[in-house]
Amino acid sequence: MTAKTAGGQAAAATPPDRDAQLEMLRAMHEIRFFEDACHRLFATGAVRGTTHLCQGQEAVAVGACHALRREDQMTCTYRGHGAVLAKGAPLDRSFGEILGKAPGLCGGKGGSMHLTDVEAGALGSFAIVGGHLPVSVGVGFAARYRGTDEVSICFFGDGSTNIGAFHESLNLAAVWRLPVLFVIENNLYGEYSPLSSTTPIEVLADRAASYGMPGIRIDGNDVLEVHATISEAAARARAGEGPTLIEAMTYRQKGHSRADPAKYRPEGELEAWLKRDPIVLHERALAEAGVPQERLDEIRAAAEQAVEEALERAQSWPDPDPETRLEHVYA
Amino acid sequence: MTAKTAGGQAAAATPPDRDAQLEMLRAMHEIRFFEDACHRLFATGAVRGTTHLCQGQEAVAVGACHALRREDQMTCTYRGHGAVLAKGAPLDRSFGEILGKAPGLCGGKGGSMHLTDVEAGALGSFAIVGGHLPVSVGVGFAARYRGTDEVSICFFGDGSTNIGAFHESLNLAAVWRLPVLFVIENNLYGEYSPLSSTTPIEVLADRAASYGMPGIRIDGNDVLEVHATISEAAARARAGEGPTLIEAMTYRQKGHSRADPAKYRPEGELEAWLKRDPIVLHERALAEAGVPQERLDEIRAAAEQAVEEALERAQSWPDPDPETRLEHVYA
Amino acid sequence: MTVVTYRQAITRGIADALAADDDVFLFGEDVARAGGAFKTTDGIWERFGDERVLDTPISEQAIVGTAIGAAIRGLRPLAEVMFADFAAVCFDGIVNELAKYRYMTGGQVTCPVTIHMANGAGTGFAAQHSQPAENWFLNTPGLKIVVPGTAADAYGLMRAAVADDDPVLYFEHKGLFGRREELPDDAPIVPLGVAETVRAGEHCTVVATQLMRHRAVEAAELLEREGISVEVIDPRTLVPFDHDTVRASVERTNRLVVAQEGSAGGSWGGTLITALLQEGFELLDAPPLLVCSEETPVAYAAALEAAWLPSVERIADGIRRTVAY
Amino acid sequence: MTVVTYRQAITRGIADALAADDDVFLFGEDVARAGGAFKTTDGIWERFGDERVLDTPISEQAIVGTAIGAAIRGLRPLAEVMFADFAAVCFDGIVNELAKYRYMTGGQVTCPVTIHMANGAGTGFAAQHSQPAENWFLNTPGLKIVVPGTAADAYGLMRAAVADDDPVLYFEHKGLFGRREELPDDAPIVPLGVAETVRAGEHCTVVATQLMRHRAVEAAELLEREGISVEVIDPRTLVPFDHDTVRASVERTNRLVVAQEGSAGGSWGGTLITALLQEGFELLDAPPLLVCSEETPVAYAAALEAAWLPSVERIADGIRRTVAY
Ligand SMILES: Cc1ncc(C[n+]2csc(CCOP(=O)(O)OP(=O)(O)O)c2C)c(N)n1
Ligand SMILES: Cc1ncc(C[n+]2csc(CCOP(=O)(O)OP(=O)(O)O)c2C)c(N)n1
Ligand SMILES: [Mg+2]
Ligand SMILES: [Mg+2]
Repeated sequence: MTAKTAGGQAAAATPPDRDAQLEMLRAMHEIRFFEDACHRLFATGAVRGTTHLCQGQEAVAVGACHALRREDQMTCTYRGHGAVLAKGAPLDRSFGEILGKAPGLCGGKGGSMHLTDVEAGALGSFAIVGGHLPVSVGVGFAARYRGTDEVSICFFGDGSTNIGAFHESLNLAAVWRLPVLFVIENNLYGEYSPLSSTTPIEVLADRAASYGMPGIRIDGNDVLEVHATISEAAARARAGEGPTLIEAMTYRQKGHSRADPAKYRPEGELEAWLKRDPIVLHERALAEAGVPQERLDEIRAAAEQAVEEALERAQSWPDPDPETRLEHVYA
Repeated sequence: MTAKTAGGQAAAATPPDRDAQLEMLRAMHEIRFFEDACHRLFATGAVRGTTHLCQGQEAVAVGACHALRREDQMTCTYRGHGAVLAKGAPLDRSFGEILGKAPGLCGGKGGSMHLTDVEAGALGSFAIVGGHLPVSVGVGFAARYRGTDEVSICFFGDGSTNIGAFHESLNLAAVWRLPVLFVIENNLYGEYSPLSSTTPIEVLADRAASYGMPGIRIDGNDVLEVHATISEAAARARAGEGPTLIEAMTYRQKGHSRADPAKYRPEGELEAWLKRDPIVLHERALAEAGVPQERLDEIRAAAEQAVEEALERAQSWPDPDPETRLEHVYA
Repeated sequence: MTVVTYRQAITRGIADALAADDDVFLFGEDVARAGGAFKTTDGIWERFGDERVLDTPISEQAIVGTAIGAAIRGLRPLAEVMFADFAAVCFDGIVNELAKYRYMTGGQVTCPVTIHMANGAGTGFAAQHSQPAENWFLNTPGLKIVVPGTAADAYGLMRAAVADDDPVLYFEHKGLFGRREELPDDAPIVPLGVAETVRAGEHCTVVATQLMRHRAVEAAELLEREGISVEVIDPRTLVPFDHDTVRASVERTNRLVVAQEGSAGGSWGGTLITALLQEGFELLDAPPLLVCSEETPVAYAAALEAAWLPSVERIADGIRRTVAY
Repeated sequence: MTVVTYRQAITRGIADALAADDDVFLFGEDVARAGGAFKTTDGIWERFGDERVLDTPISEQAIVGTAIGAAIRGLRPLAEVMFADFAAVCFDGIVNELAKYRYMTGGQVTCPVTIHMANGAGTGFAAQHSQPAENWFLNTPGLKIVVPGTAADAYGLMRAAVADDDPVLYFEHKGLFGRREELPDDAPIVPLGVAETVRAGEHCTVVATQLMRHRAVEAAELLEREGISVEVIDPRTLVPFDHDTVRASVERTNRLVVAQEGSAGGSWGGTLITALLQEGFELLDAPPLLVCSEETPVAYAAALEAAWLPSVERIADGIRRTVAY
């Protein structure tokens, strides 16, 4: 399904070894269990506000973040639990934030839409569509200015490619040849609207041509393909060859947000994509490559347990002291 | 110099007859004399604020507006004197507005950057880069909603193609297949910056591909080429085939605004473009087609006189009554 | 007379506005097929069809600009900007184009645009989805601003907004969507710029909108038991503002408290207090009090967010202090 | 001690900020090779080079976002947004991202971003290039706002802004660019949040910024001849606001006039008056007066624009009435 629409001819990266592949499986499982737990928390009203889950899209965040280094920097959207976890945020403090607990990643100030773990290079989850794209440009700029070879990666949705900030960000990153990877998680919908109703073209990676940057559409449910693509693009970025636009085709298996039953889906669409579930695909590939089923089951079970324990821990934590509401407005 | 980068294959329009071609010459002369007069007014400090002149770009506004009907609707920028006049605004009331006079087009409230003559279909000149592009989409929407076959045309500069509103406007016009003509007056600079320093691609018309609409680059100093291109695009728009992006290559012969001596120009650039002055080119073409020189001179002299008389008239007009400042905030 | 939610009153207002005038059309992100992110446009598309009810891309700048362009060509656009916070993304279109277009052209155009958007805190949406965004627009002459607090006002002000020849920003409060109220079948249009005296009283005038209006009433009821009689006024429209009603009330009570969601800086509460003082200084027997949010963004965690919103108790306390002054 | 223009003081502030800290970089539209649309960055690029002084495309959203991203990664971005009116185009970046980023993340990041922009009316630039845009930002906690009115403040506040760890919006007034003033070679940094008492007086406190500061001083001189002694205070910083200095002054004069460019709604003048009243009601022997612009956009024609800006005479008249009260 790889279709390189421009550029993208850097040297092939070395594929991840067996252990790294298993590690990616574990990471995807953790995200899946994490999101399933969030779904329960919100569906039962245990948590207020809203949440946007990413079941079905795990391979994008995991393939990408595992192709990068810890010191690379990532920004993402309200649908960012997966990306933040893949970048290395701890499960318990992530739950803690969503539960609005004092030891939550942001001390309870951010919530589900703003998970941030600067230590892990998860610089922020943004709730305004397009809001973080220019931020990711600045992150790339700082890397170059300071002479590091850090890469800035930025995840956003298909629908977000229609907002002005998308255009300005890609243009500026391209003029300045900054080390930024723009990753579209094309899950076919922006909220309840199918892409075709809001966008006059089909291949969003083609928009890269407006900025003279490589644009690549890939299978976002194939974690190894994501890994390979990001590795290549990151190598180009580190080499000073500028940004890349990557369109990862994927599917969100739940509704847009807590309240959405996703009735707008054409019949059979969900079922077809469930067959291409990224975890299922990766497990199958690993099994075919000779990993015994028990090992796979172990990984799954360990992930499930880790998530459960993290949730329990987070639930036991205290609420923030109301006085903390006055902190962190200014430095 | 015509390079159609996508689509743009509608039937050739009938070219304007001799009289229409002479009329375009007259119109270009009027704009040139008008702008020269503005230059004097501002350079000598007779008028405050600022002004942005379009000497050298007349063929774009004239070729385009003369290819359209009076009931077609136009929006433009602070560099819009030419477009507003080409659409049919009276010389004297246009001067009057720039001079801040009561009978000025906007009663003195708008000034040089906001010339507007709704009666002539000159819907407004906007001073925020990109601000009018979405407005032109709404104008196109209204035409279709009301079942007229009016076309909405929108002039803007090369530098403006980097702002978010450009992206959103072209995208929406394309999704809704609205009758909007987006005309880039590519005069090689945004303020003092050459395009190459702000834009990672060379052919701006290529950006049309992001919206699945035709993108055409033309010689914007050839009034007949502009006329033909706009005629075609307008026919497509009226037929319900949607918007077009037209990049007209041209050159501003003066500085960006009143204060700019344009020192950033590479040596010889201005001179080369002066040889391709749109009025000179059109006069030559008409002479070659057999129009006697005296006829051409007559047209020029008449235009000059009309402009001078208009300016004198406008200068004799009264300033607005200060009380009018409180009018027109609300309907 | 039927019982409806605030949300349903909005929907009815939109439907009746579309039915009343063919030049009205509704558009925005997911307003058509999905019936709106807050379900305020539920059933509208089914009734009025593709031509008059349109989904857009995620492009707020294009939405506002399209509204302006359509308006100056004779239509009455009703645009939805989902969360009022997103007005920041199209702020230029609203303050620089929409608000000034008529003025800059010396009256050549009118801009009968209505933009409705969901406002306010209290629902756990955190800092970027909870702002009382009406305050961003107070220093921009040319806009009208309405802030309905009841189903009747939600309906009546929607009708007035769409029928008005000027740009109107219509803020609906997320915390009120589920509130139930009786609404007559022939509910009236509520004219812009006319306050409602929600509750008569003698000792103090309290001015409040939306969520705070209801808390002010609760505070008033609480204080009644303490022998303090509170008049509650809901201005309903911030621009134009019904100064006469507030002034007439303060003439009797000689005390003014504004209960406001949102911090003090650049707010409508401060604007009101300043305006009242220009002519009515002598009316006041106590300092005019602004009960408002602290100068912080809105936090997510329930306890933090709750502390940001003036509570019934804080409002009551402000009134007590003002009356005791 | 040399005589410089307000414009040159800005330039010097920028140059010294770049010289003082390698983490500072300057960027914006035409700030590098062209030296800025207002020539406030003249010579900076020549001195500091391509890496630290960068021209951008016409993309204000990208400019603000880039500043944020660079700031959280340890740099001190100094961005230019040419006319303050264009802040509308990147309003989301400023109020939803920049202002709230630190708060939303529970203090994980700091945003030492300075955005400098040219503000204000009086120069014939018409409605979309003349606004006192500082008022758009008052209801957004998390931002600091400075409004220098003299060369010394232009210099000193620029230095303080860039050195500050929070986002600072720095508004320079277009009408003051040409003003000449002495500036010591080692001009001091002016701390944020400290007002200047420009002129001591006994009968009335006048608070004013930028263009109005100078008009207030003229009005005070005029009134001196009438025996009215006026104290003029320039807050210099709107957020944080030096309430102590104003309050201490009003404690002596018992009268307050705010002279403000821009209309009343949602303005800093109204915010100040409201704040003062919360604790200082008894200090006032006359109603606090807001002398400000009418509720219209800025018109182009000289006479119309002049009428919009409070004149020396209007300010003097306001003071007279306040003192005579
Ligand atoms: C500026 C802005 N407009 C609208 C929204 C409301 N909104 C939240 S998510 C969303 C859909 C985004 O779609 P897409 O970019 O495809 O991301 P996905 O949710 O599918 O991951 C919308 C419209 C918003 N948050 N910000
Ligand atoms: C949003 C915004 N940013 C910046 C400016 C300042 N500005 C005025 S004209 C201009 C250059 C525009 O270049 P281009 O689009 O090529 O048009 P031209 O002036 O060449 O006709 C700029 C940056 C503005 N008016 N609006
Ligand atoms: Mg999507
Ligand atoms: Mg140009």
